[in-house]
Amino acid sequence: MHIDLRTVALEPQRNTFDHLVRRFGDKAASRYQEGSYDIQAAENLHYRPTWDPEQALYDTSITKIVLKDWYVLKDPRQFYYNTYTLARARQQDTTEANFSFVESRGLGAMLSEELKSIALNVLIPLRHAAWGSNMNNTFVCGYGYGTVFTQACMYQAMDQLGIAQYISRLGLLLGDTEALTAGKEAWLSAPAWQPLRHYVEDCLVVRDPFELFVAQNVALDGLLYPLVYERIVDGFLSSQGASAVAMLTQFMNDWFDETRKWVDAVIKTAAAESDHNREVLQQWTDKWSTRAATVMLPIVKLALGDQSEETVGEEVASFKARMKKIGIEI
Amino acid sequence: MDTQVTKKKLGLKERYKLLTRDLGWEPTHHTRDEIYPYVKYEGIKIHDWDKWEDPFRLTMDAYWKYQAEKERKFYAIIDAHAQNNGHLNLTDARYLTAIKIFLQAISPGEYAASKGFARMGREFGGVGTQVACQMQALDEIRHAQTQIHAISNYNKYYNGFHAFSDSRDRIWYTSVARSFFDDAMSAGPFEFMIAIGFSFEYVLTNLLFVPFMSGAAYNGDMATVTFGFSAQSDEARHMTLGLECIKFMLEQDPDNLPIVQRWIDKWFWRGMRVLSLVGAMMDYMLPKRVMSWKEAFDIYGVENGGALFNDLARYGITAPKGWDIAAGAIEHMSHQLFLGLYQWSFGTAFHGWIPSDDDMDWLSSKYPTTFDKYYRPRWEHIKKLEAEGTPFKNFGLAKLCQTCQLPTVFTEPGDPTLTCHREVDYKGEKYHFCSDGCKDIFENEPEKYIQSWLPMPALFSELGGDIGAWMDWVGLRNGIDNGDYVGSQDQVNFDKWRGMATSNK
Amino acid sequence: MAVTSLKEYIGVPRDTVANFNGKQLVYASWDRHLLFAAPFLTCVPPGMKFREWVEGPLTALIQPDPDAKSVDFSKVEWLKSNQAFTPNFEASLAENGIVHKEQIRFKTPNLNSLFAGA
Amino acid sequence: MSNVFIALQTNEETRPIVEAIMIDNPHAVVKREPAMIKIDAPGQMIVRKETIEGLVGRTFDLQEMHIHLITLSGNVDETDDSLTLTWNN
Repeated sequence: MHIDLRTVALEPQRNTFDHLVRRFGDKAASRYQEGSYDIQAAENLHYRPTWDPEQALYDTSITKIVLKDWYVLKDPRQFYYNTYTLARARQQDTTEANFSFVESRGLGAMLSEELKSIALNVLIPLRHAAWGSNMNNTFVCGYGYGTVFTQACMYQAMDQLGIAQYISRLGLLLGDTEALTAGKEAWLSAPAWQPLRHYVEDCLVVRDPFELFVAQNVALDGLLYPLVYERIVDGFLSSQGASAVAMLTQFMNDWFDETRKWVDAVIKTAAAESDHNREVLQQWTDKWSTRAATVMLPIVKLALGDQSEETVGEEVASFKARMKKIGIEI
Repeated sequence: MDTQVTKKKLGLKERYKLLTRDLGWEPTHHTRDEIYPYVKYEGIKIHDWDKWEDPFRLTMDAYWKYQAEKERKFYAIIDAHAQNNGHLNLTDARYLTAIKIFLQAISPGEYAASKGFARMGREFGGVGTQVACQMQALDEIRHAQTQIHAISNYNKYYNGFHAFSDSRDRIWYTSVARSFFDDAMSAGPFEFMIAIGFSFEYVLTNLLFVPFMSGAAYNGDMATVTFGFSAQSDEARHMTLGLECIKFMLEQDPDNLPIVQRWIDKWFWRGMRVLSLVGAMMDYMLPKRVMSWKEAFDIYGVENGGALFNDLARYGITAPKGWDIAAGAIEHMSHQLFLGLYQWSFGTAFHGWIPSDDDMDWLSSKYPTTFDKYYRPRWEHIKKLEAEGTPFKNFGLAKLCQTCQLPTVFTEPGDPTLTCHREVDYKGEKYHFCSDGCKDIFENEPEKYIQSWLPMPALFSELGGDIGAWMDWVGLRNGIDNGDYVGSQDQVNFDKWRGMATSNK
Repeated sequence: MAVTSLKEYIGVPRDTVANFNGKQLVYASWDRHLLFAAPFLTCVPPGMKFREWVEGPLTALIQPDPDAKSVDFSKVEWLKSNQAFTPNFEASLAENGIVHKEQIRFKTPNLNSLFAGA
Repeated sequence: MSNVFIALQTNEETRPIVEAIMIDNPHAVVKREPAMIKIDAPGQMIVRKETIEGLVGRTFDLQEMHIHLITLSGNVDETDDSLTLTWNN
C-alpha cells in the first residue's frame, strides 16, 4: 500500500522533550540541544566505583570547580557528533588535497635540507605531545560532568589523535620512517624536548578534570599552537621558502583557531560563576602557563635561535591578553 | 621529477602501528602505576601491551571520512521521514511501545557506554587499546544522539517519549538497563570490557539491532531501521574489540583465565536479563513479525554465541555457567515479562495490550510446546475479565530482583508453573533474586549489590507510597502515557491521521 | 566474597527498614498462580495483625484470579523464607517473626484453574 | 564447523560486494531479510578487494565496507587486500 503522506498537515502534540522545555521554553529544540542536554544519568546511581569508592559514578566533586549546573558550559560551535564529524571530514578533504599536492609535485624534495631538518626537528616530536593531549582530553571526557562539556572533550581528544597522525604522515612524507624514529629519540632524550615531555607526563597524573583541561587546552595549547604553527611554520619556514610545510599543517592552524573559541567559552563561563572559581582558574592558569612558556622556549630555539625569547615573550603577552578578555588575570 | 629515494610502501598494519601505538613512550617522570592506577587491582596480569592486536585499523582521517558518509545518509533519511509524516507508514502505533522502551532504557545505556569507554580509553596501559576504546567512546555518543534524533519526531506526535530524561533515572523498568551499565562502570577496566565489549556488544547488540531492526523495517519504521543499522555498522568494530580484548587477556597470562571466566559467567547472565526486554519487544510489540525471539536467539545466541565459545575453548574458556538454564528459559522469558508489562501498564510510560487472537496463534506456532500450555490460558482469562468490564490491573507492585532489577517474573528452571524464589540474608538484611544466576552474582560481591537503588521500594521509602506524586516525579502523565493501547490518545490520533492520509475526508 | 576494589569497599544498603517511616515491606506470592506476574509488594506496619494483612491487602490483590473466591486462608499451606510456617492470625506481623522484606508464600494444592490444561 | 557471517545493508553499493563474496566463497549461503543481506559460511570467509574492484570497475578501499556493514561474526583479519573472518573450530 502506498500512502501519499506528504499531503497531510498534522498538528504536533508537543514541540520537544520535557527536559528541554524546562531549560529553553516550550519550542522546537535544536539537534544540538536534543543530543547534549541532560542525557547523562544523574540520580539514583546504583553502585560506588570499585576503583574509587569515595567517588560517585558521575561526580561533580572530583574537581575544585563548582558549578550549580554543569550544562552551562555550552560549546559555542554547538558540536554534536554529526556536526563535529562533518566539519572534520571537510577539513580532512582539504588536508588530503594538500598532502597530495605536496607529494605529487615533489615539493618536499624541493625543500632545502636545512629547512626540512628544522621542520622535522620541531614538528615530529610533537606527535607524542599530541598523544598526551589525546589522553588528557579523554580523561576530561571520561570523568568530567555533563555532556555539553564532556562530549567536546572527546572530540578534542580525537582531534589530537588526528593531529598526531597528520604530523606522522608529514614525517613519512618528508623523511620516511627514519624521521619518526629520530623524532621519538629526540622526544625521549634530546635536551630541548625534555621539559615539554616532563610537562606532558605531569599532566598524565593530574586527576582533577578541570585542572587538566586548563593545563592542556588552555595553557599548553595556548602557547604551543601559536608558537609552532603560526610563528615557526607559517612565519619563519614560509618566509624562507618552505611554504609546503605550512600546507601540511594547515589543519592545525584552522583547528586551533576554532577550538580556542570553545576553550575560552568554557573558562569564561566557569570563572564568571563565582569568585572561588575565578581564583582557582587563575591559579591553575598562572601555574601551568608559566611552565608552558618555559618548556616551549628550547623548542622554539630549534628554529628561531636568538629571536626565541622575544617571540615567546610576545606570545605570552598575547596569551595573557586573551585570558584577560575571558576574566582570567595572570 | 621526484629524485628522492623511493619511499617504502607501508602496509595497512605497519602504517597503523606507526600512526597509533608508536605515539606512546615509556614515561620517566612518573611510574606506569601512577599514570595507569586502575589496571592492576582486578588481578589481570598483562606482560606486554604491544601484543594487543588492533582489530580494525582506522586512522582518524578514514574515521572522519566514512563516519561522515554514514551521518549524511542517516540524517537525510530521518529528515525525509519527518517531512513526509513517515510515522504514518507504521503498521500500527502500538509498535511504538518498543521504541518508547528503546529511548527510555537503551539510548541512555549507549551514552553510559560512551562515558565508560572514554574512561577505559584513558586507563588502559597500551596505545592500541586506548585508541580502540576512544573510538568506541566517540561512536557511542553517536548512537545515543542518532537515536534521540530519530525518535524526536515520534515524540512530537505520540506520548510516552517526552520524559525520557526523567524516566531514565527514576522509573522502574529503566533501572534494569541502567543498573547493567552502572555495574559495568563501577567495575575495573578489564571487567568493563567483558561487560560491555563482550556481553553487551557481542551477545546483546546483535540481538537488539539485527533481528529487531529487521522487524522495524517490516513494520514501516524507517527512522529506527536507519539508526539501528547505522549504529550496528559501528558495532561490528566494537564486537571485534570485545573479542580481541578477551583473547588478549587470556593470552597474556594463564592466571587470567579464572577471572575472565567468572566475568563471562556474570555478564552473560546480566545480558540475558536485559535481553528479556528485547524478547518481549520482538514477540509482542511488532505488529508484523519477522522472526520470533526464540528464532533470533537460535541464530545470534545459540549459533553465534556457541561458535564464539568453541573458539575460546582453546584458552580453557567454557560456555557461561547459566548457558543451559538460559537456553531452557528462551521458551518462556518473553511471555513472562510481557504478561508483567501488561498488568503493570498503569506504571509504564508506554502502552500495554492483550494480544489479539492472531497474535496468540502466531505465538502458538512459534512456541508450540509452551505458549498454549502455559500462557494462552492466562490471556484468555484476562480477555474474559476485560469483556466483563473488570479489566485486569495488578496494583500490587512487584518484587524486584536485587541484582538485575527486573520484577521477579521468572520461573524455576524446569518448572514454568512456579515462580523462582531466591533470597539471601546478608548482615541482617534480606535480599531477593529472580534466579540462581542473579543470586550468585550478589553473593560474589554483596557489598556492591546491597547498594542497588530499587525503584519499587523507593516509591514507599522516598515518596510515602503516593502514586500521584510518583507519576509526577517520573514524568508519567496518567491516562495519557500509560495504560491500555486500545482507546489511547496514540491509537485515536494514529487512526485519525492515517484516515486523513488515505481518504479525502 | 569481598568486592575486588582499589580501596576498602563498604556498601550502604538503601532499603533498610529505617527508611520506611515506621512501616516495612512484606512480599506475598501465591504458588502456581501466575496470572500475577511477580510476587506482590506490600508496605505495612509491623504491628498489623496477620489476619488484617491477609484479609486486607492480600485478599484484595488476588481477586482477579478465578480461584480467589475459593481460597480458605485458614487452610492454606504457608511458607516464610521458603520454609513451612504456621502463622498466628491474631498476632502481629512482628510477633509472627515476619521481618522487613520477608517473602510469604502460600499454596493451595487443589486450586489451579489457569493451569487446568497443564 | 561454526559459521562465520557478515551482514550488509541492502543497497546498490553492497550488490557488488555481495557478488564478490559469493565468487570468492562458493561455500557461503546468502539470506535476504528486510533491508539486510546476511551471508553465512562454515569456518571462514574472505572478502577480496580485487574481486570487488573487478565488479565495480574502480579502485575500492575495503574500509568503505564500514559504511554498509551491519554486523559480522568471527575473528577478523584486515589487510590492504582482504578481510578474513575465521572461527578456529
